[in-house]
Amino acid sequence: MDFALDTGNTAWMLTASALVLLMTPGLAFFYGGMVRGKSVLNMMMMSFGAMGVVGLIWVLWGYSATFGSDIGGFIGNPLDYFGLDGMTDDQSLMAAAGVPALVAVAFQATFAIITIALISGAIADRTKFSAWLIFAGIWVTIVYMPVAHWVWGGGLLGAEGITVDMGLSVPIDFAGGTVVHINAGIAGLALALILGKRKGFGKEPMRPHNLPFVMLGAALLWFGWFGFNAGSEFAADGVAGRAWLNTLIATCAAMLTWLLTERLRDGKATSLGAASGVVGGLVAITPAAAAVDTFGAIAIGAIAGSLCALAVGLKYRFGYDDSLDVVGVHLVGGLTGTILIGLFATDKNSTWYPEGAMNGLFYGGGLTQLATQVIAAVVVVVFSFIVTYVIGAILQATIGMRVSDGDEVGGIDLAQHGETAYEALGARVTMTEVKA
Amino acid sequence: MDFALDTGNTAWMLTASALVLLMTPGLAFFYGGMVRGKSVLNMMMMSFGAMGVVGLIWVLWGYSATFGSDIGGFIGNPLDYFGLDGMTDDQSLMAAAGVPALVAVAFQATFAIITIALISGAIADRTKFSAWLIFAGIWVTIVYMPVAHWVWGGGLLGAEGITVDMGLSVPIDFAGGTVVHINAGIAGLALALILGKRKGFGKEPMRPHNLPFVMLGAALLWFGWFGFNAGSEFAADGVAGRAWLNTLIATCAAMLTWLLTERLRDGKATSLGAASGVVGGLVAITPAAAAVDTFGAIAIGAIAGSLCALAVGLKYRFGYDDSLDVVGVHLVGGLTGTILIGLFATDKNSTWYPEGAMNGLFYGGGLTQLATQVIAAVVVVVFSFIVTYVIGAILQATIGMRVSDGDEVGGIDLAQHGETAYEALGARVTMTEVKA
Amino acid sequence: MDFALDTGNTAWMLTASALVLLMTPGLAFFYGGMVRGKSVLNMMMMSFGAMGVVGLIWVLWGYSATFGSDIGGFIGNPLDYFGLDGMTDDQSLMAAAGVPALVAVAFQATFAIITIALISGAIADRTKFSAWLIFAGIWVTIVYMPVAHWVWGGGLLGAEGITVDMGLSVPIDFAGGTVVHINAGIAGLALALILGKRKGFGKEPMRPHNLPFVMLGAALLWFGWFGFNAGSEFAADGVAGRAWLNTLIATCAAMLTWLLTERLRDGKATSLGAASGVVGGLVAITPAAAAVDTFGAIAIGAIAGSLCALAVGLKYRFGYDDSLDVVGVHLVGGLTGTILIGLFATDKNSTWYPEGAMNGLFYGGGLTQLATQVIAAVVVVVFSFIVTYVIGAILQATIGMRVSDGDEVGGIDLAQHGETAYEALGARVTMTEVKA
Amino acid sequence: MTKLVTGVIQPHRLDDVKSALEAAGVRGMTVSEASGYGRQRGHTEVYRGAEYTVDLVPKVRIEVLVADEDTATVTAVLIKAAQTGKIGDGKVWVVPVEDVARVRTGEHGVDAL
Amino acid sequence: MTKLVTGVIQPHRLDDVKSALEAAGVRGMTVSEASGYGRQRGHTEVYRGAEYTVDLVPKVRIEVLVADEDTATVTAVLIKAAQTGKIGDGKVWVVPVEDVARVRTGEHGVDAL
Amino acid sequence: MTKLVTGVIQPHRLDDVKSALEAAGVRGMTVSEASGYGRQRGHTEVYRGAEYTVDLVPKVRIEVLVADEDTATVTAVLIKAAQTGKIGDGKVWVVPVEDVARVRTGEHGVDAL
Ligand SMILES: Nc1ncnc2c1ncn2[C@@H]1O[C@H](COP(=O)(O)OP(=O)(O)O)[C@@H](O)[C@H]1O
Ligand SMILES: Nc1ncnc2c1ncn2[C@@H]1O[C@H](COP(=O)(O)OP(=O)(O)O)[C@@H](O)[C@H]1O
Ligand SMILES: Nc1ncnc2c1ncn2[C@@H]1O[C@H](COP(=O)(O)OP(=O)(O)O)[C@@H](O)[C@H]1O
Repeated sequence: MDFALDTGNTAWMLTASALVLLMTPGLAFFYGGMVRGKSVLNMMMMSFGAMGVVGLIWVLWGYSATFGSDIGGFIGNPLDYFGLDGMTDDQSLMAAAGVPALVAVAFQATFAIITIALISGAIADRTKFSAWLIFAGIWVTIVYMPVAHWVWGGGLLGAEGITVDMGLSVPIDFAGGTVVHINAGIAGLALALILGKRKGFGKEPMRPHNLPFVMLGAALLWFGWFGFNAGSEFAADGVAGRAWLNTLIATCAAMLTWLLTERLRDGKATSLGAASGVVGGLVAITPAAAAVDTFGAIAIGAIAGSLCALAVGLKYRFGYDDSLDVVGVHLVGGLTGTILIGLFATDKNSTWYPEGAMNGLFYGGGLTQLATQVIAAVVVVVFSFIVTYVIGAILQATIGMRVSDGDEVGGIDLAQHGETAYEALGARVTMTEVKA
Repeated sequence: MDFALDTGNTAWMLTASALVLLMTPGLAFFYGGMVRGKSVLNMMMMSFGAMGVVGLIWVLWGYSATFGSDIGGFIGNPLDYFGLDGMTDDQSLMAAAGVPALVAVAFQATFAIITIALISGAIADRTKFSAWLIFAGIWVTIVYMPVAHWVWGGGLLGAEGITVDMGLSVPIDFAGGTVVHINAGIAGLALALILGKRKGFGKEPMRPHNLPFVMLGAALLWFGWFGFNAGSEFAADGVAGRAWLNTLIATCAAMLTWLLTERLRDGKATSLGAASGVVGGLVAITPAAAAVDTFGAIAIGAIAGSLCALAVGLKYRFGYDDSLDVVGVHLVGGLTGTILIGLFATDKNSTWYPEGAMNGLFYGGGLTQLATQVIAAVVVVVFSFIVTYVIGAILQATIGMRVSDGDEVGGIDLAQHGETAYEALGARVTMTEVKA
Repeated sequence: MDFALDTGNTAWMLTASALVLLMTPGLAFFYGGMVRGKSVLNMMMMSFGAMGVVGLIWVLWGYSATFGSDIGGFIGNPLDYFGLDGMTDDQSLMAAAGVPALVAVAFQATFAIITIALISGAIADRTKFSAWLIFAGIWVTIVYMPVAHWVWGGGLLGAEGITVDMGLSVPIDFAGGTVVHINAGIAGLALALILGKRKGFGKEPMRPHNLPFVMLGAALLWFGWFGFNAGSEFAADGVAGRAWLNTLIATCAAMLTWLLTERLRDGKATSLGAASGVVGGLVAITPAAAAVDTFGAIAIGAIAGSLCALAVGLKYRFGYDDSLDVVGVHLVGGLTGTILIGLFATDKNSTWYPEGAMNGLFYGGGLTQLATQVIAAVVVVVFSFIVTYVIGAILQATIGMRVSDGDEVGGIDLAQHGETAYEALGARVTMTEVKA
Repeated sequence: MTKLVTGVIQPHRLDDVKSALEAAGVRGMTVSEASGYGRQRGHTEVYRGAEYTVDLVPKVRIEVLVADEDTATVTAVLIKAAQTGKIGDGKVWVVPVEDVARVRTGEHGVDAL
Repeated sequence: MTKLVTGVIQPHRLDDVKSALEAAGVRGMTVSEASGYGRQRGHTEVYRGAEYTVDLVPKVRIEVLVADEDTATVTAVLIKAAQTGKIGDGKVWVVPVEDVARVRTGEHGVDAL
Repeated sequence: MTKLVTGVIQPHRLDDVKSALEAAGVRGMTVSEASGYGRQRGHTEVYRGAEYTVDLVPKVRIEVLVADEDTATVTAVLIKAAQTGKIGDGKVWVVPVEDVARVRTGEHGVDAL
């Protein structure tokens, strides 16, 4: 393909990449505010650590293993663009839009980073930092890259994939409902099962230590998500406008229905609920961002907000400690959005979906797309759960993934990082001597 | 009008929309840091709640009632683009700049959202959350949409409006001095009068509980305001550059004069003053952003910074509890900027104003533009005050807008949202039993 | 030069300018979180104050003195564009890229602002606010403007500068390694020497009072730095993509090597280390952002992260109180990046360097570029140190730069700004009477 | 000789208690934050799908050193000003003090108050 | 008559101490944050190139007003529940109280507990 | 038998007081945050157009359990180290203690100090 630079599209993708990158520190605050004051730093370090490890891996073999030449529908060739050496702009994933290759690498890097970081919420307060970094490097390679290749890299959930072979349609995942949210959500469940519950789970209160930080995190996530969803168009056009607008309104609807659900069930609409509703709505609209119109977006957001609000209580009933509700928000929200596309997908009103996909049930497309969406979701759930569980079990059995009970009770920040988040009289120290 | 996509302009407007959206969470921190620790969450929830309600209303009937076909100069037709169904890019408010219709809807949505959110500062610590959400929905529809239509939608403060009929000029409001700031400022006053003072107002100290949050809010507002002002050009060109630069320097000047005023009057230049000066300068330059040159922008900022610094003390003298100085900053700043355009407007040095408007007094235009600006400001003040007062009075008389005295003293966060912002020993709870 | 607007490049530069502006409040949090709770506001006010003073100076004479017609290789003519009056788009620094003049002024303004703000970290907790504002105005004029002119304005470190006269090459400083970081770092050292140590330095612990704020600051800095580095291309193209990507991966590498260094030396990888590693990596990649490929960027980041981690302890050994490690991070990081360009510069893989510059040693260019880089660094170090020291000494001798011992011990926030950052029982006050 | 009167009260009564004590001639006191555990607890709430009982509620501790003969008055004034009549109003207790000194001057005894 | 039993304990023992005291019939107490200086210190660490010794470690203070005859029991229960056997477990002490009052009702003496 | 010496002092004197007490043989103490109300208040300031009087100023409370015979020394050392001679320096008082125990070992009396 010949490459003709489009500075407008490139300007938007440079911006969108920065916006998505900001989401991971945003997540660090969303999660960090939710844990107790003795583990906020460790929680944030899991996000920052994921940036470090995944950022490097992405430019070494990650982009290539995702978007390199297809190997059996399963993964891209990691050597095609190893270290990005010799890559030219006509090889850009976004070449058709006139966006240079390295911008495409950058944008995709930010997706890989946040997907890993999302998982950390399920294993808050109790994970060894070193084990987390190792996990991040392995998981991004053997879970994220295959799944991203299947969906976006021409693999087995794409236009020539299994659903088409089955006589169904092409799965729609505009910005990462399967690749990012279902994937991270189910991986979080697997790890939460491997690591076990926090000491005192279900007995001691473990309420957020800093709710303004949670709201800051939600705000930065929302802000960055415009890059995530509208950037997934790879161009600055009307479809990007649709994705942008749906990212606004589905989120508004989800926030309101989450608050309503709380109000009806518990009597009070909480700020944690508002922040969680924002994230739940964003997750749900992600796969559908450009594939549904105004009413579809509102409906998806509204349904996801309420479903996620109900889902976050399940961990107490079933007894798994998904500490910060990665399952309740990302898995449930991701499934909601992915499946509802089967009802609401439409090709009218500045929308877009891949060639071969179809309108949803409510827009005259019958049940084909719905079935396609369900299959894509199930495939990712099964693959990601099994492989993540195996990785977790091996790490647990070898280096150990969990800190000691004493370190957990005394505070993982102090134990793993030698710090407390906030200055306090009670942590007063005296400087004795200078080392170097 | 035929539509030719300009990816550069569209890239800028997608970005600008995200920037303006971030302003509302920014405001949540600006306001949230200023209240006492027992009401920060409620304060932030008023901003987040406004996002939810206004975001949805905007895509249903808001954009249409503002920019739809004119009905008697008063409002647009809410059915033209109801739900944005069938809208095409050539109907875009920004079609001339090659920006798709949905991007225009998105950009304008963020303006409506923040305008409502601004009002909440006047009624801090004492407003029922449910009543606030209802107020938001009513106010945006019967106050914001008409005023925005008058100024930007071809209504009675536009090129064919009342000032022109009176033989004067076309009012200049580049980015929302009348529509957003005067409007929100005077509405805040009306609501503060309806709701009455906080318990202990003028007796108990009610100083900011977290000044770094106030500064974070000011910073995010400033950052987002580049989208607000430079985005109001609808294009990435030299006029946008002028608006961007004026948004920097008027703000610098206002911050410095606010600090100087404090230093001279009170002996100390405070961080609250710096943050407030930033916002005061941003407010004042908003209507003038592209219509004045470097010296005009510095002058407007400098004057506004000092005037607002003096104005925030008035509430104690006159006894209205405009808790977080919506009147002192947004009404006074908005009036300052709107009126000073009559002195400083110019068509040189990469500036712009609507056809039919004129240079200001100091730039050889005589007094016509000044008179025009004053009339536009007065019309908005009178309309907004009366209608807001009536809405407030009706809500107060029916559902009640204010929480009980006990809830106010004990903390509205706990009473309305069942939460405290920060983890504290004193709020220790025991988990007893798991519900669902 | 004829001017043809490129809306794509302009969109990117409007965005990049906003991103870089946000870095200074980001720095306010990075620094503000690092000081003790009694001086966080003053720390933040040094950044905000720098925005006010430098923003205004920049549009009055700053841009002109940097990019105006060359006077003896030393400085630009401050009268060429005084107040930006009469400036036209074809005079834009970025005219070749189709970016209007005022956008170029705006982008460059944000660089000048942050450079001053960076210095403040070296003199935390003890500097009179008024003296700081005066220092900022003087320093930006007689240190920053000359150095920026030498490197970017066609002065003595440019294509016709001293290194070329010496038969060497043209120095490479893509985004400000010499102009911003080496300059601010060595100026910080000079001021730290003039002001002397904080009371209790080396005896009392002076650990960060709010580490999440430090991480917030690091995150906002990183986010804004994409505008800083990729914006320094002045266009939205593949070179900007290279700069963006290197800004990601050098930072990832530096964060990891800083953490590794801590882990090996002190036993624990800290969150302060992660945040500092991020900044160290960003500093080091700044001059090299578009001039090195993937491996070069990773190498520069990795080396800088480790070197800076070791360097921050030097102040205890040598007894200067560079309170927040401006020397350890900005000077050392800036030198590392500037010098390593001499090893890693390359013209392959979407990179760019100025005409007349050469590949580095490892990319077949020999030692010429390395020698050139060293000379450029040394010139800036010597000039900036001497002039800053003289400015500081004069201010200290006349108006005094340091607050009284009592004010320092009692807390500079209270003494200089009449405020404490956080609401506390212990700072409870009673409102007695209303003044105005 | 002197006594130490300690009151643990509802935080929102602090301003009134301060004023009342001042009116009763008390010229100094020391205030700190505390959490109370008592009959007041029992109120339960649901938060994010789990049920909680609030256990420790915020209180303010006031300590006043008084001359022996003022003890009864100060105690009574403190109780009166702090009283709302609702559960959780708190406790006041009196402890004997063997010595008091003012740090600034080093003087001991009732003069040091 | 009554006594005031004060315990300065490790923060993570608070929940157990609360339960044990409640089981022993104590119906109220006041809790606050404190920092302890004792043998526990000595642990040094390096942070950003400088060496530190942790000096004051976080503790929780528990105050219980008890009837004279319950003093020994309450003290013993408190010690037992707080004990981990490690350095830094804290101290318990008993001070005589001359008067106690319940703010809500104004009643004095043992009935006020 | 033992006494409890309590000092309410200026926060910035804490380090010196700690050192002085340690030099005088004190091996443990408990420190907490408090706010003082006393003659020190009166200083008024204007903030955002309203006038305020600072009412409660930050203080640090130090509690030291000492053997009877050391009471006078410890009190004197504490006063001396905390003294700046300015208003607001604080108070020191001594209360009789009927029993002391070390939680770690359960031992009672002077040995528990
Ligand atoms: N035995 C006690 N010892 C110490 N403090 C107590 C005791 N009983 C109650 N308190 C304090 O008094 C407060 C009020 O007690 P509570 O039983 O709730 O109300 P009331 O005294 O009105 O019945 C508690 O929160 C606690 O701080
Ligand atoms: N003399 C004292 N006076 C007051 N409090 C003390 C005293 N000695 C110890 N403490 C408190 O008891 C805590 C535990 O003391 P420490 O010496 O560390 O352990 P242990 O009692 O187990 O030997 C200290 O942190 C401090 O709060
Ligand atoms: N009667 C009192 N009871 C308890 N604490 C007191 C009393 N008087 C003073 N204090 C404490 O001592 C501190 C210093 O008292 P103040 O009157 O300001 O200074 P000085 O003792 O130097 O005259 C106060 O801030 C308060 O904490």
